[in-house]
Amino acid sequence: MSAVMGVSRHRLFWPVMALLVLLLLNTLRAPTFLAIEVRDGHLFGAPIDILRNSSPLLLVALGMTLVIATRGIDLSVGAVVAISGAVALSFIASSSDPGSVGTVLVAVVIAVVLSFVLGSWNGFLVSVVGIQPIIATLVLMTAGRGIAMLITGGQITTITSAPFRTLGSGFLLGLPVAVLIAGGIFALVTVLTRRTALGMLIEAVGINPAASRLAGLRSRGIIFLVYALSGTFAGIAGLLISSNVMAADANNAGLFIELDAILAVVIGGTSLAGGKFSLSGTLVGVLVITTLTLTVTVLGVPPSVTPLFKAVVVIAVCLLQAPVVQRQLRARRRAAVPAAVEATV
Amino acid sequence: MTTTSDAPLAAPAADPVPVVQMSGITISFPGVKALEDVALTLRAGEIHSLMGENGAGKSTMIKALTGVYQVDSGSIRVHGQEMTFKGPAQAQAAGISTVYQEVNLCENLSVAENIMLGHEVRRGPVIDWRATRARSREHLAALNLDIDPASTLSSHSLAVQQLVAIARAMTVDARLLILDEPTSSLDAEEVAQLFAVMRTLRDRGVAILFVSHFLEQVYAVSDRMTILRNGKLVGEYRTAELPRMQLVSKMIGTSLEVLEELEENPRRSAATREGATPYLQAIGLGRRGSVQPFDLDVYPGEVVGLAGLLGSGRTELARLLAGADRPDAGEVKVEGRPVRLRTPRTALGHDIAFSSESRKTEGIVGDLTVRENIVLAMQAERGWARRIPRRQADEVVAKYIDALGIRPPQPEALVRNLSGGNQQKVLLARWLATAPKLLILDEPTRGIDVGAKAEIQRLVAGLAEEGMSVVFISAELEEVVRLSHRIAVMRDREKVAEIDNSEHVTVPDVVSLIAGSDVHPSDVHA
Amino acid sequence: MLTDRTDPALKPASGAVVAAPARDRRRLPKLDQRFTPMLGTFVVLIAMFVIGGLRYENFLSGAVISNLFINNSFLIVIAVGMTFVILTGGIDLSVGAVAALSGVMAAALFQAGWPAGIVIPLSILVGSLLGLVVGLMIHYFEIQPFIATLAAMFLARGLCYVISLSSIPIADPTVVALSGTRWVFGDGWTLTPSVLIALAVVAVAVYVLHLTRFGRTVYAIGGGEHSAQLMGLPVARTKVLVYVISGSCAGLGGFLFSVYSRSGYSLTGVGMELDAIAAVVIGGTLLTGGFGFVLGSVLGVLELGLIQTIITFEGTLSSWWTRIVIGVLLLAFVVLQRVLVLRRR
Amino acid sequence: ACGGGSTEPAAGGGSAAAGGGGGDTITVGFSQVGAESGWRAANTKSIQDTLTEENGFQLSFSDAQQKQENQIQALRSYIAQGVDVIAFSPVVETGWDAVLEEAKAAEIPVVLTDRAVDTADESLYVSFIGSDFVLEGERAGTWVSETLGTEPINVVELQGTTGSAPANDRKSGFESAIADNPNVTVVASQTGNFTRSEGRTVMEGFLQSQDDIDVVYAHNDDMGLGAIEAIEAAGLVPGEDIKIVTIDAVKDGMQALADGKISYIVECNPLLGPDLAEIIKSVVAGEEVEKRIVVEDQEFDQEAAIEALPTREY
Ligand SMILES: Nc1ncnc2c1ncn2[C@@H]1O[C@H](COP(=O)(O)OP(=O)(O)OP(=O)(O)O)[C@@H](O)[C@H]1O
Ligand SMILES: Nc1ncnc2c1ncn2[C@@H]1O[C@H](COP(=O)(O)OP(=O)(O)OP(=O)(O)O)[C@@H](O)[C@H]1O
Ligand SMILES: [Mg+2]
Ligand SMILES: [Mg+2]
Repeated sequence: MSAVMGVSRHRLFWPVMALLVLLLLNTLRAPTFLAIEVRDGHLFGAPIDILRNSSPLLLVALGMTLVIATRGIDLSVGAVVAISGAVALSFIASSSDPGSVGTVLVAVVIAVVLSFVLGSWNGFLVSVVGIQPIIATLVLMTAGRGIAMLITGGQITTITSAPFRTLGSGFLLGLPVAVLIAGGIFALVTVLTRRTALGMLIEAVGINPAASRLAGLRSRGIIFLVYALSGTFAGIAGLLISSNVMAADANNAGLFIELDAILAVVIGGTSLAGGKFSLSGTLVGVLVITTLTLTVTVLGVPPSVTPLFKAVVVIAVCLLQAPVVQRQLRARRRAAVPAAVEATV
Repeated sequence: MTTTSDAPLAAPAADPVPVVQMSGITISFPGVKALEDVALTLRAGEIHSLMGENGAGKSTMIKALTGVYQVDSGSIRVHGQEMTFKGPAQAQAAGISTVYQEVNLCENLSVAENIMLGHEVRRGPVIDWRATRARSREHLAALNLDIDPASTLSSHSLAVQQLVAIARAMTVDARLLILDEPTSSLDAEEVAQLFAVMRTLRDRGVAILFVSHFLEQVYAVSDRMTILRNGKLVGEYRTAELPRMQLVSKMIGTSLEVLEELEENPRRSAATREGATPYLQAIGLGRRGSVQPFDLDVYPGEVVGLAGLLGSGRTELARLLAGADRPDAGEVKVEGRPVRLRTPRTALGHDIAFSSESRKTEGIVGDLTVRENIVLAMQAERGWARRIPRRQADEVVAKYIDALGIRPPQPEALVRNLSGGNQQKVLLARWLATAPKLLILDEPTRGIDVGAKAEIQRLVAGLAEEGMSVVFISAELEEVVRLSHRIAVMRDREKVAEIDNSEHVTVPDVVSLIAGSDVHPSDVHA
Repeated sequence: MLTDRTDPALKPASGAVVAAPARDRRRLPKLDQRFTPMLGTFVVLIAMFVIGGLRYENFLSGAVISNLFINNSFLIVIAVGMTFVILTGGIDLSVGAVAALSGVMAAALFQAGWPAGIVIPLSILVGSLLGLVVGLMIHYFEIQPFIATLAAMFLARGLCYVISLSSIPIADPTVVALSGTRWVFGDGWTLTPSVLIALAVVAVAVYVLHLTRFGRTVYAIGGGEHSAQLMGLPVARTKVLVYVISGSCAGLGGFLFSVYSRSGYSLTGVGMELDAIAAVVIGGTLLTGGFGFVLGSVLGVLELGLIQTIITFEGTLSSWWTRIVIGVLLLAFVVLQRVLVLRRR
Repeated sequence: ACGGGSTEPAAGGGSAAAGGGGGDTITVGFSQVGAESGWRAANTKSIQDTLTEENGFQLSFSDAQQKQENQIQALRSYIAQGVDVIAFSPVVETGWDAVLEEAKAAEIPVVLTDRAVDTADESLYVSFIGSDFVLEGERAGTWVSETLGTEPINVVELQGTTGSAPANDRKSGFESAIADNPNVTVVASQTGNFTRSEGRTVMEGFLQSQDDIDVVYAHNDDMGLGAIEAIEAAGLVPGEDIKIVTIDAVKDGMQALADGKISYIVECNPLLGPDLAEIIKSVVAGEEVEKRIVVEDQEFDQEAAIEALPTREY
């Protein structure tokens, strides 16, 4: 009993519940929804789809979590996604041997380095020039898609390159490569922030910048770093997204991904006011959002009410997490427990 | 020592209906029972002190009364009527005006607005700014404060902000005025002014609840006191009938050692400096609009006190030494080598630690735990990549929680939830943990109870003995004189004198220097 | 110059008690500091006019300046509401969708033959109502503004789709009159009812923010919600009202837009929230709350409009260069403003 | 005033020449919707490449970034600049009367491209060149109904951006074409926002929730291409297990059609430049022009695609 109550008090209880409810809804509609089968040595099924589709969003949301923890926000991730895909695919398309591993590797490196540079640019504007994050990243958000279009000439660049396809659609050890990449980076960031002191320093800067400065933190460096990381992760996400469809769409790749990422971060319990952050929370938030997207299709929600449906789910998850509601629920449970005990006697 | 003074008072003789009567108050926070069955009675025309160590529950009691916290059980009667306030606004409407412990004003607004917010003079629905400002000026004048009401609050030092908060509390025609540590950063003159105002109000029939860790002040101003210990009620006493020693023993709950220590604390005399290189040497260091260029040497093992009036520039001087502000003139030498202290980080790199006077805005990182707050500066020095191993951190944290008596002694508690005094101790621990060679302490004893204050003073003395240099700022001149080897006197943002401390130097000497009259020329290097 | 009279910090208080000379020396730059960001915006705006005037023919004309107001009247109204929200440290992402909802609803009701006397108030009220819901969610359920308003954005957009998927023309005589009326003063200087309404809203906002207790409470909350609460200010009511104001402004803005375009369409105002936020922030308001002025936001809107005008006058930019140039101009504006602010400090 | 070359040597071209005008060149102001898709980019390119100075045009181009207010502002600016002809692709169908009246008052003829405007007064524009979205949907529907609808089939629909004119029209056109064939049922319909990645995600959802899908009808090639990825990932063969019908006929789509992955494409031709140039010339010459010019849209099956592919421009 107390174990159950302990679980229900956990920070992530309600987001996880939301995820389970969505999965349940899907299973009710399509009974084989949760089934995972092995086809040609790969795992296959809706849960795998969810994981694979979550990968790019997870990457973007990871960077966003760190940025938000420092009280910032990064609106430019969508543009970076577009640029990264555009650069990689243009490079591969123009190379003499699009199918070779070497070409793809070079393209990936170029794209990731460029994304790092773009992230650093944001970091520079925020930490050195001192522009408010929302405006600083708005600059790249606006200009970025233009740059991506400039690279692709406004067209959708399409390629056929088996190694590149592997990134988004390939399998390794039965699991999608994209999931392995995102999972690996997730683990890396977790280690980076929790096994070193970086996490704590980021939180300190986010909670009280003035105190952190006096405590000797190099807050500029830290802020710079989180934006650089955010850009880099967005770039990798861009590679996954473009590999997914084997095309670089400068206009639509990663469109509104910043909103989804922020939403995921917040559903995961990280406050937009900065400070304490939770990477596992972000992971759950991302899964909720991807599952929600799939649910809309599976349930056959008409497009015209899709936004309404999303709004209702988001509001429900947030309301359940609200402190007021939590207190109420707890009080009710407390009242209910003695009664239950009496009944068993 | 008579038995009557020791025993709680019998039923109050005077006013049959107290202004406020709280009884059976219990409040718990997750993990802490902050108050347990506490009673408090406040009568019209009386100044009542609420006494207790850091974390005893004084501020919580006040917040329970004003509706910031909801009580778990207990009753609050205002003028005999049972009341539950849902928030400070309701308490204010019922005639209870409060100055909370941490200055809770809006730094972005002007002084006048901070005083008058919610009570602005209006003509119809429109605020009459001229009248509002005039009114605020009156309230400031009552406290002898002549600052421009139109200036932004953040441009004033903490002490001024505290006075502004008090002025705000006076705008309401209150029947009960609550002052939670209003004097912690005021100097003697301001305190006297405040007490005069308090007495006037008392004579007008206002009930006043006063919290302070300065025993002199409590004895000087209050008629009655209620003592709390560990969230429990010890008793209510008439001030005149309770000797200090007993008060302290009731607050602490054990022997009187601490207070004795406080009294016998050794008088510092000038250390031998011949041939030694100063650890830190400031030459013509200054910053336009903030501090006039000054020279200052701090030798190893020396405590240098900074004395001066409110706003005389002590904080600004300290900030220049700590790299918190950038000087625009002069140079700094550390161990004889010229250095540039561009940021607190570089200062820390030269083993210079600085504890700021504003613990809320520049000190604690509220949402981090006690452990994290203590190791923060240490960690900053090591860089992010090399995390302090858990075991080492635990050791350091345990050591300082123990040494400074941080309560609750839980490393995982959020600093935000600690009482004010305990937050200050956490900050001290943070700096001590970096093992600095020069420790700059700006009002380190602000809001700290007698026991802990003695503890900190002893600590500072001990550290100096071990060879650490200390720059010590305090609004309490006694403390400065007692602890320092040398005292630098500030006036109008300028270092005006420097005295070698000795048996002959007294507080009045320093005061006269601050005031600008002359003293024994032999002790002064102006 | 309403503020001149109303803001205490603006005038060197003549009757003030004499302060120490040392303090006086510091106070002068201090006083300006709150206005420097806004002044910065203003200076940059003027500079752009001058440069534009030198570069393009007919740029410095009454027509261009009038059009700047006419084309942006709805955005001015929305930015005013946004300013209230941001001053308290919040944010409102729903304004674009609410504006669309207001417009679509108005168009649908006009189509159904309802009279203007009912439709116009209704279209504003629908915004107020959504704002109220958002405000309650934020204050009583402690949901972060970003998320609450994001949910409201989905909700409003969803309602738009439910009302109509395609755009609805408005033939109501009142609206036609409103959109057709133009008062021309000599050389191209033009005024429209929408501009008048927008300016009236600005005037009312300045009045409310600087001359009423409610307005000062808004600033106090931005300075520190907790402090404001302890000071006994009506924080709850003010916070909720601020979102009601923003919602109402979005409603009115949406109606003005439907007047401007004589139609209602569910896809209007996508991204308008970002424009509004950008305008407010460019106008010198801090996203953390407590600092800023409505007039700054108006300047911010004009600045964004001016960027668009310059792009149009340039006339040779391809689609992607348009975006890049907008980004670069935005950057130039904010960096220049930042430099001006730093300089004055 | 125009500062001339002294201040901005690089910028001398555009506006100065526009102002100087005269002669044989026709000044045209063109306001594009935005750059939201590859189709749009091809459309823009076609117009910019046709209305060149060699061909006797002076083009002033602006991108409204899908905002009606930007577009209205651009049109006003063209009116102020006194161009010879205004052309634009309206972001929305409604709300143009006021600005078009201004153009009419200034005696500047207006040509619409790609999308129509909804107005009571048809004299506000001289001509509308563009495809008929409803017709495109109908043609796709007719093909499905006639070729595949001989036995009961389940169709899933990938819609364009909710609320956009092409999405609305292509949906209704398709529906009306299959209305009398009881064999054809649309079992699921969801928006893929005209993009490949959303097309893929939505198709994945369809594959999970629908047991038996025979045909995918996508409102554009990109969503169809995304669906192909999803179908292949599910271990099915596009074109055989599931047939795909799309609209647009961009190069990538044609390639997929040639490869047999897509079964049928209805063209929506973005190359409006030449037609537009012709119309403008006639208008300026004072000739009578047709009010509605429907662009020649073709339909492609695999053979036609293989044939057309080598010469495909976009
Ligand atoms: N919001 C809170 N959450 C958890 N614990 C709290 C909270 N507020 C206060 N406490 C705890 O309640 C106890 C009483 O604190 P309180 O602030 O009343 O002490 P105090 O007597 O005012 O001390 P000081 O003299 O240091 O100001 C402390 O142990 C403190 O940590
Ligand atoms: N940024 C500023 N602008 C204008 N005046 C300021 C500013 N900062 C401080 N002051 C004023 O300068 C004076 C000196 O402040 P400082 O904090 O150095 O004094 P102090 O000697 O440390 O006194 P205390 O800390 O006891 O108030 C104060 O009166 C304060 O009001
Ligand atoms: Mg306290
Ligand atoms: Mg000080």
